This record gives sequence, C-alpha cells and structure tokens, in this order.
Amino acid sequence: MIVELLAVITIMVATMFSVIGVVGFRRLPDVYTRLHATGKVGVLGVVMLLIAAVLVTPLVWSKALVLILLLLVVGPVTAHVLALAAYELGIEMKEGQQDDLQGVFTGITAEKIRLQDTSEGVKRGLFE
Amino acid sequence: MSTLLIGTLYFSLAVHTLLIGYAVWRMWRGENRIDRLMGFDLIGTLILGVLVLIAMIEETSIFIDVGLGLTALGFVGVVALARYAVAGEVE
Amino acid sequence: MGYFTWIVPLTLLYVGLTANAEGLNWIVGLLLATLVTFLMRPEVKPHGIDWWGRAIVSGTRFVVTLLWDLMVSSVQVAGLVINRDIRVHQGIMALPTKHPAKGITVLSAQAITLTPGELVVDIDDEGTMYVHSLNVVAAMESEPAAQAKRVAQLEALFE
Amino acid sequence: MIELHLPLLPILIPLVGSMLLLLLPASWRGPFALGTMVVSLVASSRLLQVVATTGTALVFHAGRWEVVEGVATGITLVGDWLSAMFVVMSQLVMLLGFVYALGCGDKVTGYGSFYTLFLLLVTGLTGTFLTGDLFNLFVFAELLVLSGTLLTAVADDKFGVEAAFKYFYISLLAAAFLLLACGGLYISYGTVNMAQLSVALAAETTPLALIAGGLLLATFMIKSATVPFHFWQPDFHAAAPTPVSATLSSVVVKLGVYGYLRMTTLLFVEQAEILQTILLVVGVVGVVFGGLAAIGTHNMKRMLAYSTLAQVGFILVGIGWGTALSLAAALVFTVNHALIKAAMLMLAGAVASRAPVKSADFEHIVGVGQAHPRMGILFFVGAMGLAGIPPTSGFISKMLIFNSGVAGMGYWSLGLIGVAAILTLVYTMRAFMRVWWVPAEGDLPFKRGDRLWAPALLLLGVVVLGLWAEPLLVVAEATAEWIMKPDPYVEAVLGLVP
Amino acid sequence: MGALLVWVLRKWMPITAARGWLLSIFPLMSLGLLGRAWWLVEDKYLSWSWAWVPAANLNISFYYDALSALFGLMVAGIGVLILIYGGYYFADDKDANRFFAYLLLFMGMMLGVVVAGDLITMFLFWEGTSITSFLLVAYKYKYESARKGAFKALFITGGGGIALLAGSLFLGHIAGGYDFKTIFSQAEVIQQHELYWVVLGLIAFGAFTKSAQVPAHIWLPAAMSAPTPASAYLHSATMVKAGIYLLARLNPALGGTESWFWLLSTVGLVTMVTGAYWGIQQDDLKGLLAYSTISQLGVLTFLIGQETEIAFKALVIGVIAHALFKSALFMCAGIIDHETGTRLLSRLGGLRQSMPITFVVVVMAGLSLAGSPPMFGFLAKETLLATAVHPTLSTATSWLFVLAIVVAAAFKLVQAGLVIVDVFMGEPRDKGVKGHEAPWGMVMAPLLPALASMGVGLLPNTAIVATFFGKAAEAAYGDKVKVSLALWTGINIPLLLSMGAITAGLILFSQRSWLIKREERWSFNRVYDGVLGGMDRLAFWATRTQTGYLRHYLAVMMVAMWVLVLLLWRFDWPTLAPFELFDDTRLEFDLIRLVSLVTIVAAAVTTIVLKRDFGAILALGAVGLSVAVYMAVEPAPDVALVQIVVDLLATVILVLALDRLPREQRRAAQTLQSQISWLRAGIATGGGLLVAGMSYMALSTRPRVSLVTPYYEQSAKALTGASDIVGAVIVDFRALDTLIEITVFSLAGIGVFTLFRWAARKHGDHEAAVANRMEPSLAALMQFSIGERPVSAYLQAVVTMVLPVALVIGGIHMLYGHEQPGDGFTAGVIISLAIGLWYVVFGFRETRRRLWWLRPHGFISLGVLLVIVTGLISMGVEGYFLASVDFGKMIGLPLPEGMKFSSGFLFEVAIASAVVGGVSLILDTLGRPAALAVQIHRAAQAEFDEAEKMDSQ
Amino acid sequence: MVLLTSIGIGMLFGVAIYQMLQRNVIRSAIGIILLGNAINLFLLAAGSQNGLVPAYDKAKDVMPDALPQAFVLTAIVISMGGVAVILAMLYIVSARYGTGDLDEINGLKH
Ligand code: NA
Ligand code: NA
Repeated sequence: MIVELLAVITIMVATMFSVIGVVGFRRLPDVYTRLHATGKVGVLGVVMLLIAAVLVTPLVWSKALVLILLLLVVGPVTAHVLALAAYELGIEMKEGQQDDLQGVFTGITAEKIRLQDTSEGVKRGLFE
Repeated sequence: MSTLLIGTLYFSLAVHTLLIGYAVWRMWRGENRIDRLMGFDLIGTLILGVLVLIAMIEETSIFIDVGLGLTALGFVGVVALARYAVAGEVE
Repeated sequence: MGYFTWIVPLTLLYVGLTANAEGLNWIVGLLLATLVTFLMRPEVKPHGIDWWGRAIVSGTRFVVTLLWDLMVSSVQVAGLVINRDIRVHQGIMALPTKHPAKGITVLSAQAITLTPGELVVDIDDEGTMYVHSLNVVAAMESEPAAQAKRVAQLEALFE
Repeated sequence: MIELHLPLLPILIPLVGSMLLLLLPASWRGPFALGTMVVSLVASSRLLQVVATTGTALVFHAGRWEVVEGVATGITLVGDWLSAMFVVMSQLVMLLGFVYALGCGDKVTGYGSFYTLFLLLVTGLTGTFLTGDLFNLFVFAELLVLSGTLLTAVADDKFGVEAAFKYFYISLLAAAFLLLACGGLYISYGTVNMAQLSVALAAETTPLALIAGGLLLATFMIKSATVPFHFWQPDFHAAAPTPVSATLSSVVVKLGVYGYLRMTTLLFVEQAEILQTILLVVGVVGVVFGGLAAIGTHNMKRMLAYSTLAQVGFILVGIGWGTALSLAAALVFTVNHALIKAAMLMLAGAVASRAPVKSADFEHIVGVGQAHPRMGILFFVGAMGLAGIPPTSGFISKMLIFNSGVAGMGYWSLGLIGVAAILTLVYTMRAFMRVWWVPAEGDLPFKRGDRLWAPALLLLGVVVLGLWAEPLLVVAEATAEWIMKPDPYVEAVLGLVP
Repeated sequence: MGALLVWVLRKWMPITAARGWLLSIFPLMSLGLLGRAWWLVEDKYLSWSWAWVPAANLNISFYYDALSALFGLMVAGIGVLILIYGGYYFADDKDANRFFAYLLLFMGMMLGVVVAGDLITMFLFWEGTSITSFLLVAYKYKYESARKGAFKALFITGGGGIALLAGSLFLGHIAGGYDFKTIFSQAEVIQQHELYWVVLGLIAFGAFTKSAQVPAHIWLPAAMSAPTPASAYLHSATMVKAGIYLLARLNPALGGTESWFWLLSTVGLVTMVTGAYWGIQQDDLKGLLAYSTISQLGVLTFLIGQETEIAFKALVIGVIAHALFKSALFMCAGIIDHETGTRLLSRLGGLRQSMPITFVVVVMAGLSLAGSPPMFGFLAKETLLATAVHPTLSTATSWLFVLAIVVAAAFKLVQAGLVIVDVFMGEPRDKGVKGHEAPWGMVMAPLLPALASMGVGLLPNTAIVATFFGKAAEAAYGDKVKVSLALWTGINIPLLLSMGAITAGLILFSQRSWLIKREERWSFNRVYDGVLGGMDRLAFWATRTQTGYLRHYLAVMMVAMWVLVLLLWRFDWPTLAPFELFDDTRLEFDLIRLVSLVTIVAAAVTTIVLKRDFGAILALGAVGLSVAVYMAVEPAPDVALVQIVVDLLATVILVLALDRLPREQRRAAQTLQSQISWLRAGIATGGGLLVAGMSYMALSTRPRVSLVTPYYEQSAKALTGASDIVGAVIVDFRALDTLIEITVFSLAGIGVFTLFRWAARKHGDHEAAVANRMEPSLAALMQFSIGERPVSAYLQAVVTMVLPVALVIGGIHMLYGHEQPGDGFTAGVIISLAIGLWYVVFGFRETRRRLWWLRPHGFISLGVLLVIVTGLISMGVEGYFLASVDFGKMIGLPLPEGMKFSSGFLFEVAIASAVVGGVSLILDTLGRPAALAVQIHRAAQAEFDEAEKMDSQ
Repeated sequence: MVLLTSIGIGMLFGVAIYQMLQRNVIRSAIGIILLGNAINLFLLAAGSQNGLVPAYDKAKDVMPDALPQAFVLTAIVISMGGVAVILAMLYIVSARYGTGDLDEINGLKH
C-alpha cells in the first residue's frame, strides 16, 4: 500500500516533470535555454516513470535500470549535440551575458558554410 | 492495482498524449530548425513515457523492450539529423 | 586482460536486459560480451584487481552525486520555468577540465550536462569545456570547485 | 523428397545461385549463373512433366505447415498446369537471356552484382507464379520489381535510371494496391491462401472483397502494362540492358496475364463476367494503341515494348472471351509471344551494339544491318513471328485467337483486333527495312557486337513451334481445361472437395 | 527445296546464264510431277492429308484436281521459262543467288496454294507467296521505290491475308471443317448461314487484294520495281492469280448467290475498265503491262461471279491465255530494259531492226493481248463476250456488261498498239537509246509462251487440252463444262461485238495523242497514302500520351484504379458501424488512438505545408513514431518496435541522401510546392476516400474470424517453442515470406551500392565533375559532408559506447526473438544504425579501419544462405524445407530458460546478418563522404577498365 | 472510433498520394514513405484490431490477430528496402539531370 502510494506520487511528479519540460520548451526564450528544459527535465520525467513502474508492477527491474542508465547517458548528449548544432548554425543567445566560445570556436559555422555555398557551391552542385 | 493508481496512470497517460500533440505543433511552428529538432526529440521522449505507462497498465515488460529500441535509435536519429541540420540543410 | 573493462559491463548489460539470472544465461552473456569486445577491439590497458575495487567505489559515488544533482537542479529549473517572470542570465563560459585524461573530460561533460541549468556546448582539443548556463554568473563562481571535486572523484579511474 | 519439393526448387535454385555468386570471383559468375539457370530449368521442366503425368497439382507446404482441419496454415507453393507452364516458359526465356548476357558487350554485364540481380529476377518471377498465397505473391513480386529496377538503373543506356525510377515509383503504387487488396481479402475471409479464398469468395462476396478485387485487377494491370497502366513499360523495357529487357518484355509482363487467369478462374469466379468484359475492352484498346504507338515511336527497343502492349492485348482478348478455346489460345499466344519478343529485343540490342553510336534509336541504326545479313534473316523471321505469318509460331497463336473469337462469337472485338493486326506488319517491316535495306549515310564499318546465339535459338524455337505446334497446344489445352473450374486446384491444395 | 539448295550452293553457283538452266530443273520436275499426277487422277481428284496439329484440328492436306492442275502446270511451266530467262537476265550478278532462292521459294509457295486441300494449308502458302513477293519486289532494296513498292504490296496483301484468315476460320466454323471436300458438301448450310456475308466479304477481300482488284490494285504497279523476271512471273502469270484461284476454288461453296454475283461482277468490271484505261496512260512499259494485268484480273473476277457454264470456260481460257501472253510481254519488256537501259515509252522506239526476234515475240503476244485472231487472247475475249450476253442475265445487266467489256477491249488494243508500234516502229524518241538482240535463250523464254498462245489459237479442238480445260472449269463451276477451243464458231453476237471492239480500239489508237495524258492524276494511291498518313498521325498522337511526366502517369493510374474498383464494387455497402467517439472497453486506449491519429494526420499535413525539406523530414519522422504509438496500443509491440526502428532508419537515410543532393537544385525544388494543385488534391482525396471506405468497412465488420490465427495461437509455443506468436509467424509459419523478404532487403543494399558504384558514373556526368573539378576542394568537401566533421570528445566517447551496446541488444533480440519483441531484423537495424552513427561521428575511413569485420556483401550472402542451409537441414531432419526444428533439444545442448537453439534462432541470426549487410551497404554508400566516394569511384573505374581491357584481349 | 480511425487512415493515404504527385523530388520521396505508413496502418488497424493484450503465449485476455501483424512486419521491411533504393536512384537521377524537379526528369517520352 505504501509502495503503491509512493508509486502514485512518483508518477504524479514524473508527469509534472514532463509537463514542466514542455512548458519550459514553450516559455524559455531561445534554443539554448529550452534545451535545459526538454533535454533533461523531460528525461527525468521518464526516469521517474520507470522507477514507479519497477515499484508497482511485476516489471523486470533490471530492464528498467538499463533503460534508466541509457537515458541518463543519451539525454544529455542529445542536448549537447543540439546545442553545438545551434551554435554552429550561428543561432544567437537571447540576452546572452557572456560567450567564451566566441572567437575560439574551431568547428564549422553556418557563416563558413554559407560562404562555401556561394563561392564554391557550384562545384558541390556539380559533384552531387 | 488500486483505483487510485489506475486513475493516476490514466491521468498521466492522458497528459503525455496531449503533450505529444503539443510537440508536433511545435515541430510545425518551430522558430528554427534546431527548435523543430528539439520538438522531434521531445516526441520521442514522450512516446517513451507513453510506452512505460502502457507497460504499467498492461503489466508486461514487453513495452519496455520497445522503449529500449526507441531510446537507442532515437539518439542515433537525432544526432544524424543535428549534423545534417548544420551542414546539409539549405535555406 | 584489459578487455575485461569492456566484457564485464557488457555482460551485466546482457543479464540486465534479459532479466534472467540463471548461470547458463551468465555464460551466454559472457560469451556474447567477449564476442562483442573482440569485434570492437578497444584500445585499453590492463588493470589490476585493486583498480576494479576503486573503480566501483568512485563510479558509484559519481553516479549517486549525479542523480542528486539531477534532482536538485531539476527542481530549480522547474521553479524557474513556472515562475511567471522568467529571467535567465544565460551565457557560455569556458571551463578547463584540469586533467589530461580524455575520459575525465567526457565524464565531466556528462555530469555537467546532466545537471539542469548547465550544458556543455563544445570541448576543444585542450579539454576546455564551453558550458552554457542558465545563470552564468552563479556558475562562474561555483563550477570550478565542482569540477575539481569531479576530477578528484574520477581520477582513480584514469591513472 | 525431391519430388515433394519440386514446386520449391525452381525458386530455390536461382536464389541459392544468386547468393553464392556474391562469394565467387568475377570471372566465374557468368558461367555459374548460366549453370544455375540450366539446373533450375531442369527442375521446372520436371515439375511440368510430373504435373502432366499425374494430371493434378503438386502442392508443397513450406515448413510442413500443412492443411489442418481444412485450413491452410502456412504458405503453400502450388505447381499446377498453369503455374508450371508459366514457370517453364519464363525460365526457358530467362535461360536464353543469360546466354545472351554472356555474349553481350554491355558494360552492365561486367558489374559485380549483375548476375545476382538477374537470378533474383528469376527467383521473383518464378515465385509469383508458384505461390499459392496472395501475400507471398506480394513478397515475390517485390523481389521481382526491385531486381528489375536495379538491373535497369545500372544499364548502359543513359536513361536507364530514369526509366527504373519511374517504373519503381509506379510499382510502389502497385504494391500499395496489392497490399490493400490482401488486407481487404484477409479482413473479409481471414485467409490469404488462394485456394481458401476461392472457396470463401464462392460462398459469399463481401463489398470489401469486391473493392479488393478491383485493386487486385489494377495491380495485375500495372504488372502486365495494360492500358492505361502501361506508362512505365515503354521506358523501362527500352532502357533495360538487352538481356534483361528481352526477358522483361517477354515473360515478366506475363505475371499480369497469370494474375488475370487466376483472378477470373480461381478467385473471382463469380465476378468473372465483368472482369472478362473489362479485360476484353482494355485488350482491344491495347492492341490498337500498342500497334499505333509502335509505329509512331523513334527507337527500336521502344517499338518492341509498345508492341508488347498490343500483343498482351491479344492475350487479354483471349482471356476476355473466356471460353476454354480462347483461354488455350491465349496461353499459346503467351508462350509464343514470350519467345518471339525475347528474340526480337535481343536482336534490337544486337543491332544497337553494332551501330556506330550504341543506341537503338532509328536515326542511329539506319542501314546498320547491311553488313550483317544473317542477323537480318533472324530479324525477318522474328518479324514474321510477331506479325503472325507462317511458318512461325506467331501464326499459330494468331490463328488460334481468331478462331476462338469466331467460335466464341466475340465478333466486334475480333473485328477490331483483326484490323489492328495489320499494324504489327507495318512496324516490324518498317523497322526491318530501315535497318537492313535503307542504305546508311556514309560508310558503316563492320562492327562486332553482341552474340546472336540466344536469339537464334529462340527463333529456332519459334519456327519449330510453328511447324510442330502440337505439344504446346496439348499443354495449353490441358491447362485451359484445368483452370476452367477452380475445384481441382482447391482440392489439390486443401485436400477437400468443395 | 530448291531455295535451300541455292543457299547451300551459293558459293559454287556459276555466275552465268547457266545458273538459270540449272535451276529450271526444279520447276521442270514439278511440271513433270504435276503432269504425271494429272494422268493418274484423270477425271477425279487426288487428295492427301496429314494431321498437323491434332489438338487444334489442323491438317496439312492437298487436293489435286483439274483446277489445281491447270494452275499448277501454269505455275511450273512458266516457272521453267522464267528461270531460264532469269539466268540470262542476271548473267553476271553475283548477288542474284538470293533472287533465285526467293523465286524458287515463291514457286513452292504458289504450287502449295494451288494444290492445298484445305483453307488453312492454303493460307499457309498464301502468306508465303506474299512474303516471297515482298522480298522479290524489294530485291533492289537500296532503292526507295523498291522498298516502297514492296511495302505497299505487303501491306495490302497482308491486310487481305488477315481477312482471308478470318474468313477461312468463319467458313471452317460454319462448315465444320476446313478441307474443301467438307466445305463443298456444306454449300447449302454455308449460303444459308447468317454469317454468310461475313465469310463472303472477308474471303473476297482477301482474294481481291491478292488479285489486285480496284481499289486494292495499287500495289501491283508499285511492285513493278521488282526485277523483270519476278514481275513476269509473280505479277502477271502466277501470284496475282492466287486470288482468282481461291474464288474459283470456293465457287462451288460460296458462289451462285446474289451477293456473290454482284460483288464479283461489279468489282471485276470496274477493275477491268479502269485497269485498261490506266494502262494506256503509263509511260513505263512495265507499268502499262501491270495495268493491263489488273484489267485482265478484273475480267477473271467478273467471270467467276457469273453462274454460267460459258463463264467458267472463259475463265480457264482467260487464265492460261493471259499467263502466256503477259509473261511473254513482260519478259520482252525485261529484254528491252536490259538491252537498251530504259523502259520508258517516251524514250523508246524503232527497235524493230536491232531486235527482230523480240519484235516478233512482242507482236504475237501483243496481238493476243489485243484479242485479235488468231491468238489465244481472241478466244478468251470471245468467250468473255459470250458470257456477257448469256441469256440468264437481264437485258440491262447484259448491256452494261457488254459495254464495259467492249470499252476495255478497245483500250487493251490500244495498249497492245503502244507496245508494238511505239516501241518497235518509227524512230527512237531518244537517240541515245540503242538496242541489240538478247542471247537466244533469253529470247526463247518469251517466244515459247507467245508461240503457245498462237498455237492454242491455231490448233483448235486439241482434244487433250480441251478436255483438260473442261475438267478444270468443271471443278470451279461445280458442274460439267464443255470447252471447245474452236476459234471460228460462226458469226454470232460475240464475234460482232469483238469486231466492234477491235474497230473502236483501232480508232482510239490512231487518236492516242488525244487519249494519253501521262500526268499525275488522282488515283487510289492517294487513298493509300491517306491511310498510311492517317495511321502515322494516329501513331504520333499515341506516342504523345507518353508525356515523360511521372505525375501524369500516377494520376491516370489512380483514376483508372478507381474506375476498376467502381466497376466491381458498384457501391455495395455492408452494414456500417454507427458513429461512436469511443468504443474500446478501455477509454484511455481510444484516447491514445485518437491523439496518435490526430498527430499522424497533423504531422503528415505538415510534410506538405512546411517549406523546407528538413522540417518535412522531421514531420515525416513524427508520423512514423505516431504510427508506432498507434501500433503499440493495438497492442502490437513487435510491430511498433519495427516501425520505430524503420522510421528512424528511414529518417537517417533520407537526410543522408538529401545531404548528397546539390544545394542549388534543392533550393530550386523547394520553391516548387508553394501552391496547392487542385487536381493533385482531387486525386489524393479520391485515394484517401477509398482507403477510408475500406477501413470503415473493415472495422464495421469486426469481429471477423481469422481462419488461421487460432491455429497459430494454440500451437506456436508447442510447435515452434515461441511465446511471441508474431515472431513465430515470421520465422516459422511464414518463413518463406521472411526468406524472400530479407532477400529483398539485402537486394536493396546491394542495389544502392551497385547504383552508386556503377550507375552514378555513367556517361561522364559524374566522373567528369569528379575527376576534373573537384580536386582542389577535396579537403573542404570532406569537411562539409556529414561524416567527416570533427565532433567533441564527449560525443565521440558516447558514440563509441553505442556500438557495443547495440551489439549486445542485437544479440538479445536474436537470442530471445521468440520470447519478446524484436527479432533478427530489429537486431540488424540497431547494429547497423550504430555503425552508421560511427560513420557520422568518426568518418568513414576510421570506422572501416576499426570495424575490420564489416564485409556487407559477405554478410548478405551468408545471411540468405544461412536461412537456406537451415531450411535444408530441416529438410534433412523433418523432410520439409523450412520446417521448424529445435536443434538444441536434438543434441541436448543446455541453454538458459527461454532460449532455443532452433531453426527459428538460426533464422534470426541470418536475418540480422543480411540486414546488417544491407543497411551497412546503404549507409556506406549514402553516408560516405562525397570526396571519399570520388576515390572509390575512381578505384572502381580503374578496376573496371582493367576488366574491360582483359575482355577485349 | 471506427469512423475516426477510418478517416485518419484515409487522410494519411491521401496525403501520401498528394505528396507523391508533387514535383519536388524530396516531397515525392516523403510521399512514398507516407504511403507505406498508410498501408501498414490500414493492415494493422483494420486487419487486427480486436485484441486487449499482446499476442504472446499464455495471454490472459483476447489477443489481436497475429497474422496481419506479421504481414505488416514484412511489408515494413520491404518498403524500407524500396525507400533506400528510390533515394539512391533519386540522387543519381537528379545528379544526371541537374534538377530536383520531377518534371524535368523526362528524358524518356513518346
Ligand atoms: Na518479432
Ligand atoms: Na520477437
């Protein structure tokens, strides 16, 4: 009974996290900030659902555990990939207060790609 | 399973399902491509939630297996899409 | 022998996923993990038994810290999001790993990113992480110390 | 055990061969593929022989999932008169396609996976004929479509990819129709076994099944390039590598014909009348349209492809009349057309290979034949075959079709196809004259090209079948008699008397 | 036979006149045989039949009676002369062996026609004559006129052939057999049959085209481009008589009716008069003779139409007379052409001195043509006139006939005059034209028939000949005909008319400059050209339907599919379920269904409305995932898993492919979907309605009973050891499907690879770009393709881990495939997508270096072969290919619970192997950085060039 | 739900056809993938919707029909292969013709 109650609470909290993730997605000002909400808060929601599942149902805990670990690895790295992509694309922070990466960024920027596109794009067009 | 638990599950299921709808909307009306991609990723995450909830309702871990596949592959998809969004997409 | 750093977790993964703890399944898992490791041919160096002990201890501690951080800062972010007046002081700051091992950089990045409010955008060749933070001013103050703690925790794994 | 597996072997042998080819060194692939085809043809001939001697169908329940309490539980392969006949016909022509490929100068035959793809084409086609399961037919048809597409896409012809692309698109539509039909039938009757469906459809036809019938018909019309589902065909058959195109336009289109026969005589027997009327109309339209388009087009292979529309039209008219006589005539026509069209396309390819610019466009091949009179003789015989002039087997087919029309009182359609038949003479002879009689502009040096063994053998067959048509007719009549009623098929598969 | 021999002996054939003498042995033999045969049968007939195709009731049969003999002897007899003549004509032509081969072949065919015993046999030979005639007319095929003439002849006689075939089949159908004896015995039945007119029309049409009756006559003048021996033989003496023979042969069965009479009389007379008139308008000697032949053929047709004894008497006389004098004239025309180099009347003249013998021959034959005594031609005309004034005819008819005949006869006299006077008398109109006499053998050939023509005329009542003619006429007439060959039968109406005709002819000839126009006038050639032109125009428009636009094709097919469905379905609705928002017992499931359906549709619509391709692809991915949700609720976890796997794979492949497409092009393409096409929308709606309707019917008729599934549910565990029933269906119950399915999938992999390796570098388009222009920016390209950009160490580390994890998960899917969702397929895709991720992150080369075991082709081959080998082992164990066998149990292998070492397991491994191979190939090729693709292309090219070099050596 | 499900599947199919008829090659490729989805959804939803628990042995309740599921699995795999090939061909065609417009890929006509 206690366990069940615990599960109910976990599920509610998980649901709340999911909602908050989405609300954050809706309300936060730009891509970088939104990633904090969806990429991680959202993931936390699912993790808690899995915990609840292990608590109340005869589900195999080991599978749930593996899935949780997987989520903990994959969720952040997805956020990282998206953030990097956004930066590469030249999407700017809204009211960013500091950018240490500016100037030292060695990857490709959308800027460079655009240049490439106009000056040598024909070649690429020919090739592909 | 108690009625309370089942009610909670149904509630959560309903919420998650509706959130998926929002995510799709977001994918349609995203600010930029990363935003859309985030929407896509979010759909994956929420679907995983739905799968877990179904697994609880059905009391079977079969759906967890499905979720495992979704998680592993969703990652691959998002990474590939992100790399593409930078280098491949045209205005 | 160094391959065991791969074989063991993979076997655990197998047994976890098949959820069948009988001895025969362990054997099958071991065989499968060995096969996979053989196919991957990772570049690893052999470790002594003592390393395994330390690894387990510090690894567990790392994960627990991680989960705690996750919980705490999720709540913080939740508060931020629900707040009627969203005010972020975002920015990207440079954060050196302070350890030459690549593994530490990776695990640190993982830990940082998992923590809501902070997110690694890029890592350069020297191991400097560029962290996006919802409150960059606060992070600038707290993060170097936190990073030093992480390095201390993980150092044992990458000596 | 071999006997038991006879309906499987013609599918399995090319499949195994195709996969082994991937492991073989390049120079062995051609001969090995040819050997595979020979073995496969032996198996399929044996199948036909056993069917002929036992007078019933050979049924193979794959994986021994047999009929349990009157229900077919697995996939059945059925070698009956119809399927065995079609398999032998197509594998024979395919074999000669391989012979041609070995002596063919196309670059495509040197590509690593050419013979693998070709053997998979054989597998797919054979499978569609032999399977007794509608969904399994879909799977085999996809194999067929995909291998054909790829073979054409890599053809030397620079339009190969475009043709393949369009064909594949349209085939996807066909696959969608077929799947919808499978779904409709399964939902209505809970089975996709053709024998079982036959019983169920005879007992009651649901509206859903009727829609499925329409979709199935559309599918087969796409497969056999029946007007107005033919658009892919001239492009595809003209652009495919010659050895492949020779088999596509001759036997692969016959999949549709096979489908019509199964539909009207096994599945939708109750609806046979309306189906036959539809086939009759599209058949006549095809004869006229195909003939005209063949006259109007600019490329010899394309001409032959359009000609296939017309020739298949004749077959459809035969099926449309629906009498035992006309079915037999349609079957004879089917076989003869397969041989003739394959030979003609090979010759068109051979001409193209000897042209200064490798192309079958008439503007490039004018006068090319003058240095190659023997090829001209072959082409002339083939042209006679297409036009239905004795002593070729084309005459026998044309005569039988006309005769069945006379006996079956299909007068108006007979009249129309009779008038349209002259079109065949026009385009074949014009093509012949352009290549062999019109002097080329400037000097055409003698140029070696693709070997002529395969078309020569095919045309020898055409003449032999023209002079000694008895065996083919006996088979065709037995087949027609066998398919006139669905009961023997159903009994052979399900082991019950409906 | 002879033709074959010519071909065989062509190397040794003397290229001299002797060739003709040599070859004339064949017709001589035929002549002898036919004559001998005639002696044997005397006044009966000889018949022989062989069951050719018993299954279709077809026989090869011969029927030899006086009529056959008459034509046969004519064919063989003139054949002898023609061959001798041809030997001289082609004395120094090496190529002419071909001519003799065709000619002998024709001779055989023609003899076949006249001795055929049934309609089918006759048709076989009939078509043979058309074809050989085609070849002979086009003998000088390099000239356009020869080709055109040949084609015209073939087109018209070929069309007639089709009619004849149809007519024969109708006739055979009515009479109950094709052989003449049966048909004759059924004359009553035939004439009373409602399809009599069809038979008559078709057969007459066939005969008319062959025998050059107006308006189908136009091929005959055009066929004059044939070498003269062929013209003389085919186009005057023999082939054109085939139609006459056919009509005469069938007269007993078809003749005697009103329609027969009017049809043949009208056509015959019109042909007779117009042929005669047009004949004198010709400048070309052979053209003149051709029209004269047409006229004569009209006469013969007319005669068959009459139902009187005298007509058939006239017929046989006419046939032979014409054959004799016309072949003689043709041969002379050939001699003139051969010796002077021209056949134009406007250039010839005064050849009397230089070619005396020829002159004599022409005079004899010409007189016969003119129908003047004492020639055979006179006799022919006399009997013809006698027919016209036969008392059975009504007076008006009779006078009409007589008038026509007299007019035609007068014109013919003019023709004869032209040939004799204009060519041989006076001075040459063209001074350059000089003639000299031909070799004796060449002149002898026409001399003989000319003499014969006179001989028959001068030696009347030769008993044997008369009897023979009588018998022949009798065979055609069907009753006794007494033929007398007396030239002088007293002064009677025919004689008077004949005299009148001669007088009229002489007057006309003297005034010929007024009569002869020799200019282009309207003729039926215009009709022919019109028909061909119209056909070509129609053909042009037929090919225009092939527009080249794929979407046209798809649209037409969709509409046509709807039509087919409607034709069968006819709006037959089952009882449909009433509308209920939720009907599942569990509301929340219906809710998920509803939401996922809304999501599916919304995301699908999004793929249309989003301007950028990237967004559309994301939306597409969302559609797939939502479908997976719907499937999971079904509940169909197995399917949902595969749907997810495939959806993500498709998305990845799509972006990889998209990445390779040129940016300019894509930018341009993106602007294409701005406005909505209503036609497109209409067709799409149609398709949607159909599927919606089908779904509604299907869901309304639930719950239905599956015949098979209960069996699967009961026996899956027991018979295959699988808990997952869907899995059991896949790898056991329907293993054959799966075998082919993975073959298809592997094939796709091989295909993508093959396409990129080979098709992508056709015709220089790719290669040129690659080799010349790409070199400088190779490094830049490497950077910009997805696969080879530097990524952070963090991502690298995670991605590195993904592959071993994927391998373990894949392994579990294979090992426990029959216990849980997932199977070999999902295992394969998961593993290969992880490999794909490696490509994206580490680049292609590094990945391939580290994954040394990745050999896609080998994986495919091994995968499919493993299935087959497993199937074969099962076959060894259970006696059935693909039977389910638990090998683990067989060999007592200890295994964890739920794991099986069975055929199903091997199947899963095989599937995984093939899928890894297939997907790797796809990702390899699509995901491979472009610059690297260049290198690989180049390597492939080098390899291929090497192979080609080897081949050519 | 019956009607709504039907409408949903129908709309998906309709959108698929609409996309296939588009001129932009990418959109038409998307159309093909959607078509596969529509068909699979039809087969599964219409073909087997009457179960409460997954089709596994010893199920406690009514199972959905396993056979259409197997059909869908097979169809999914096959259409996946097809999609890969069509994309590869698309690439080659548009490279050869230098266009992403299907209407300009019409070298073969008449
Ligand atoms: Na499965
Ligand atoms: Na499974």
